[in-house]
Amino acid sequence: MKKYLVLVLAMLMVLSFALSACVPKAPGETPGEATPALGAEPKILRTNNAFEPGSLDPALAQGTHDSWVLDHTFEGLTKKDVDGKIVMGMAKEYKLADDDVTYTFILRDDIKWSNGDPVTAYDFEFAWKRALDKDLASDYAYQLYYLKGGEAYNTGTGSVDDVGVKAIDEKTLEVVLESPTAYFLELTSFYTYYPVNKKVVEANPDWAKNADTHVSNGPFKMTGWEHNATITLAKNDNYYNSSAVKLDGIEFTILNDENTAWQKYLGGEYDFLTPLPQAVVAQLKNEGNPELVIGGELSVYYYNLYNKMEPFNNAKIRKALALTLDRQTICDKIAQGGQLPAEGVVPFGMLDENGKEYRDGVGKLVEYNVEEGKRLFAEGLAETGFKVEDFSKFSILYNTLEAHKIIAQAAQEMWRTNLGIELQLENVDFQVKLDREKAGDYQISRAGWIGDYIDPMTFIDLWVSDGPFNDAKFNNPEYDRLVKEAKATTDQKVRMENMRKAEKILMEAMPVVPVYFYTQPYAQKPYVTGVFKPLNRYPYFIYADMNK
Amino acid sequence: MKAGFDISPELFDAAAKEDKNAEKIRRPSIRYWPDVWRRLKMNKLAMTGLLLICILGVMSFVGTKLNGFTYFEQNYSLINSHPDSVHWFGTDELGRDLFTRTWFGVRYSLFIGIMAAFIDFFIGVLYGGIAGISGRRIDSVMMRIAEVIYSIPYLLVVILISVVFSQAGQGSSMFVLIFSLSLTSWVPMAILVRGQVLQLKESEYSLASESLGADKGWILKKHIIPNTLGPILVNVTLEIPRAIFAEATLGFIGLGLQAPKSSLGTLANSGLAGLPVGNSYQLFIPAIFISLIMFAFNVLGDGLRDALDPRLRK
Amino acid sequence: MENVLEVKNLQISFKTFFGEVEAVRGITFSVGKKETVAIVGESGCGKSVTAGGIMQLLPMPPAFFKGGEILFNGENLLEKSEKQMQGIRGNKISMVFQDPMTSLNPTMKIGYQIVEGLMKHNKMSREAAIKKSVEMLELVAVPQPEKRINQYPHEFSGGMRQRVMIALAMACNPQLLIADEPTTALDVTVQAQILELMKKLQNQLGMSIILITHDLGIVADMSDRVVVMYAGQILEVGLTHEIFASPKHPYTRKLLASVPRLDMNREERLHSIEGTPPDLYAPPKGCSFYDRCSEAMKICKDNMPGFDERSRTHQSRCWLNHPMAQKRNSMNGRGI
Amino acid sequence: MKKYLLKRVAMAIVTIWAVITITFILMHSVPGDPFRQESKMPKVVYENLLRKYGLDRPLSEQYIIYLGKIIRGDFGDSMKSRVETVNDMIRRGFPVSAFIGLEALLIAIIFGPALGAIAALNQNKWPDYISMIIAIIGVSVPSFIMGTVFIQFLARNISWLPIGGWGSFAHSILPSLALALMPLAQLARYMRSSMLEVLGQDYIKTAKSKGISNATVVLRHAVRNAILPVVSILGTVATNLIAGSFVIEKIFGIPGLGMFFITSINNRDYPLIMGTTIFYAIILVVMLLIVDIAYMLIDPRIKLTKEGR
Repeated sequence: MKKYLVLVLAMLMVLSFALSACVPKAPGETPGEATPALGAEPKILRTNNAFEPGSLDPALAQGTHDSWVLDHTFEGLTKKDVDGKIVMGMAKEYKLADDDVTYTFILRDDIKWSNGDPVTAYDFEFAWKRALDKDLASDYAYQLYYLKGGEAYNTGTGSVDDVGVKAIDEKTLEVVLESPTAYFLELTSFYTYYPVNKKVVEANPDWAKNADTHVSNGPFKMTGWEHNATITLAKNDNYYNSSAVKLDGIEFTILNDENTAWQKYLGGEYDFLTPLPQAVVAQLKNEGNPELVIGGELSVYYYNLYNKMEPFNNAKIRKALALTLDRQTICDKIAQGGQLPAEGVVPFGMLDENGKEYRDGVGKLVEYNVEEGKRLFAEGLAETGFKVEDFSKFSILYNTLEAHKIIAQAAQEMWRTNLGIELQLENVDFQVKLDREKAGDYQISRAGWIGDYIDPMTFIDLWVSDGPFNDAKFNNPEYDRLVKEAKATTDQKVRMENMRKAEKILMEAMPVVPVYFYTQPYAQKPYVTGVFKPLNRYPYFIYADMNK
Repeated sequence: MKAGFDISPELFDAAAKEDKNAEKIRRPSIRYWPDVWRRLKMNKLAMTGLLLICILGVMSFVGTKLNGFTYFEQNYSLINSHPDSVHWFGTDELGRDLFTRTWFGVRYSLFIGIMAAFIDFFIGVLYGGIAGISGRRIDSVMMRIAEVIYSIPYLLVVILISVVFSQAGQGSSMFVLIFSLSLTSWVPMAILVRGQVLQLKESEYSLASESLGADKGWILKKHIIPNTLGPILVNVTLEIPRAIFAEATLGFIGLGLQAPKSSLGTLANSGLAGLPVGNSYQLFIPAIFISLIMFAFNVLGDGLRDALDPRLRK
Repeated sequence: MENVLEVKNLQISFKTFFGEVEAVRGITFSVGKKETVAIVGESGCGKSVTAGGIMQLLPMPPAFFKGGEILFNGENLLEKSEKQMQGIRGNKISMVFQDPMTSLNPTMKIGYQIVEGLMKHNKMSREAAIKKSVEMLELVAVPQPEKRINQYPHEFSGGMRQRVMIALAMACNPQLLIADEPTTALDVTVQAQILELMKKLQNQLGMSIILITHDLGIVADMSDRVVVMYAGQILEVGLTHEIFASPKHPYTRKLLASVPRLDMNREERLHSIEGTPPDLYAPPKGCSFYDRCSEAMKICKDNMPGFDERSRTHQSRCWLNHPMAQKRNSMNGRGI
Repeated sequence: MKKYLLKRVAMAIVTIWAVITITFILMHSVPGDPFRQESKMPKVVYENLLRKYGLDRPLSEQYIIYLGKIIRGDFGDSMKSRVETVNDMIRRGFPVSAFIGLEALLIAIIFGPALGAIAALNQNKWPDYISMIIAIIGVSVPSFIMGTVFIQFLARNISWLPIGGWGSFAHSILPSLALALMPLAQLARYMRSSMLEVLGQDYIKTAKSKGISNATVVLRHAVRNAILPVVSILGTVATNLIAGSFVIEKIFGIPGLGMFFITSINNRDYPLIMGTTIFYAIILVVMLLIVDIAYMLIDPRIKLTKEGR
């Protein structure tokens, strides 16, 4: 009897000891194989990447949690400098032929992979064609549709040989585009355009799945990946500009609870942290805490209105809704993350043909004006025959997230007090929201768009009548024409002018209600310097330093 | 023999019959339910629980009207203000009165808990009763089915159900919440009822009843249900806090009641945001109320269990 | 005869919701060396409480000693500490309980249950204790004791279990064995065996026995003296043959009349005692049997009779013993 | 014994098959799919993805394929991670969850019944009240609140306790404590009532009548019998703990299995949903079996078959 009891207990103990041996090693115990200067403490920047990357293979990477790591371990033909400008990266020069679609890139001589292999034009050709391979089923393959024959190959109607990328020799890469693309150099800094080591990838299809086999060409290389726990990077000595890299390594933990991460930052377990809990941003901002930096972001938060449905097919109703939403209050009092009230659909930070802020050229296209809103609403009601009470059967759809919930409640309340309508709220899970938006099964729905590249076009072309993300079902031939024309040219003057006109048309019709332009606030300890944040990227630590 | 008093010989006459009361039982007669109630009343902790439930129940209707605010009105100039004489529980991130919202939360949480427990009770008794009273084959099939249902993680079921309904625009409705909460949780109740039924089925009075030609339904109604009521009642009382806890957990992971309505779980979830910046009252007030409700029902359930336990009746 | 146990004016009460229950209301009796004293009475009359009181196994609270003393070998057990009592229990005084089905620990091998007391009181080594328990099982006629010692109670029949209980109680050779209805839960044939066994053991080992029972049938067989209890009081004490031959208390008479006898005529009815014992929440002021007594007199209602001390061995507590009552009864032509 | 085990295993397989089928149907009746995103992804890319993961086939076919894989012990590829298969994720996540779970279970098993026993032995005295207050707090305060409070107040102020994350034993202390409180309280309450019942049993009186010390009576006689009903609820308690509490894992940033429950559903990562659910069901079934066996070992009265032993 007692024997058995002892046995059961012993089993439990053994099991627990066996398991304790399985406790993954502590982050920090493997700070990478960085080779610090003798005597000096290695400079490892510790931060948090909220989610486990879906892949650290550039062709398969999807979100910011993947790209944040990739942006430090890889480098494309071009890269972003500290000011966010596009400069040459792996390429030392390029030529654009007169046809506006043929680029010839000459690679640098001193570029090597982290395993010592030279980086060649063949690696680029291989990488791009691989990403377009339909059997690889890359989510972001369409980023390469700018290449001639890229879409055809990816959809299975064309051949791989017709794809417009070709290595002439080890150092020369010829790229042919489908049509002139003014922002192509910008695109080549995007992670889908990163090269991969042809030899390594062909030898081992699983090369990107763990740190031992991962080979990259950027300022850092991956030295450790405890799934769902930590990713450690170390300085890549084979990087051509490694003398400018001051950090010995970067350590990303993977922790998706914002509050816990913030506690860890406060407790000195992180040197840098983003995203921050909303309330924390507000508090730091109010205190004027120097550790807080509000980084720019290339994205817009808006509400879709289902334009095909009564009464939202009435422009006056739509405009009334836009005019009676107090964006300033939402930004200052509710979102509190330094967001800027949306003046249109294109965020701040992009330059026009004269090198000036694009937004300044279009001006404030939507404002808070309750009187005007009420007037338009009354007219709209009269035109459509709808009554105020009818709106209580409509709802604001948003995906389940605390931040969206707060703003939806504020919008609901503002529209209730300003227009007297009592809209419902409805939170659904993200996938369901997407489904229902696609199916047109909604009246008002929250949406957001992050620019793929730095050009107003990434926002403007959302609402062309056959756009894949035009869930508002906006349809305006003039608008479509302006966008099409702008896309067919590299003449900045024509493009910008067309886009300005298009945005004005859009904001006149108001198929969507813009709310605010996102920002990306982050916190860094006072001893951290040299972090910079390109507009549409997470902060870069490439030139960061720590002076503890 | 001595006697301490003068004995008159008459005292040795036979006693009159009516002077005796041999058949009278002097101890107060104890019937089942009044006795249970008496025993419950003796249990101070359980009575505290009962009192608390009553107070919370009443306040969940009265409290929402006490300080003149509504649960939805926002005041952007008074965002995140700490408890004071105007806003007794402070305000939330939209400047809404937390006192009013908390009592709404109590109301919805109580309602959800009680309804879910009631559904569990209903399905559990029906299913367990049928399984218990039916033959062995049906019984074992029914129990296997229950086992399968119980082997599916309830969180999965709840989320899937709420997502299925969200397609129809009903994802966060109270009905769906209660429905999905009780979808798997009736199983323990059914198993309990079945066990009781099997035990009682064999007992003499139902045999006697059966031999007198009573049908199964009659036996179920007249003999088995009343006798299993005790443990079932206890289970129901303990099911309520379980459901409230489950709802709070769902609210905490963002699957609770549709805003701007509030349950205690969604309030705690929202309140979490205030924790790192010193607005911990936004989390702790709903948390305290969740704990109070859990406490009240748990001690009441425990007290009921003690009070109903026939072994303790002496 | 030297007394092993003397109980003097023992009063035990229970505190309950309804108030105090006076379960034992001042009882006095003694047990001599090698003597068997039977305590008889209906259930609820305080027999088991008395036994529990002697062993000090009553749950306290709610039970408490209200007065009196229990002298064991001249020492008052009520003044002993719990530690001292543990040295006496199972060692000097042992107990056998009513229901062999529930009084053995179901999750412990019976060998160990016997060994436990031996190791504690006799400071025996485990091996020696096991040897001794095998002997004890042999003594109580459990077949194959070496094998049975490693079995669990559920592997034994009721009778066998009671044998084990007796073995367990006798293991340390106690001076006094309290047997609380030891055969009530057993078959009649097994009953006889167990009683036979107890008698045999008493002769062999020479201990005193308090036999608690409501069954007068076994009393005649087993005991030297009988104590009749009713409603927490002793109503009659006497040598066994005195009680059976000339019961003095109406209650004893009724008890005897309720025992079936082989020599009964067909026409003779088996008598039951009508009514129920009084409520001990509020014990009656007078004779506690008053309500059910067919010979009750007016005096009985409010006055408690004392013991009639005319016989040294046989005493009862009834107003009928009063000379006046006897006079009156004979006047009225009612014989006893 | 063998026969009994075989029968139990056969029953378990049927149960798990039923769980697979129900989950499969439920999962596919939920709107949305793993590849729809807020992006300009063209239809063809989307279709490439569906094809790659076999989602373009009829459901019945997918079901058969899936069953075939399960028989081979293959839970398939995650539709969201290109790094790990579902098997990898479970292999990695389960030990973490199990570690926290077992630690919590040990805490609960060691302190819960002890607390309950102490309460029962001192019924209606102050140790009883204190034990029961702890138990009531345990069942009254949800673990997510407990966890948050731990991070906010304990970890911040005790330097050797990490605030969150995973890696060393110190990381596991607070989460398992937060997780243990509820089962600890449950076990304590169970133990108390069970103990009270046992203390009223005849064999306890017998044991006392042997003159052995109170401590011996309690430890040797009462506890073992009282623990039996407690063991019977241990199965579900243990499964819940070991399968990982989502909330605790999220709050503390622990890379366990519990995290996958929510994220896999939110992502519509079908193979991961199936994998975690089946895995959970298997653990539950195995746990119940273990509890039955443990019960049999502790309680000699229960014999599964006559030829046993």
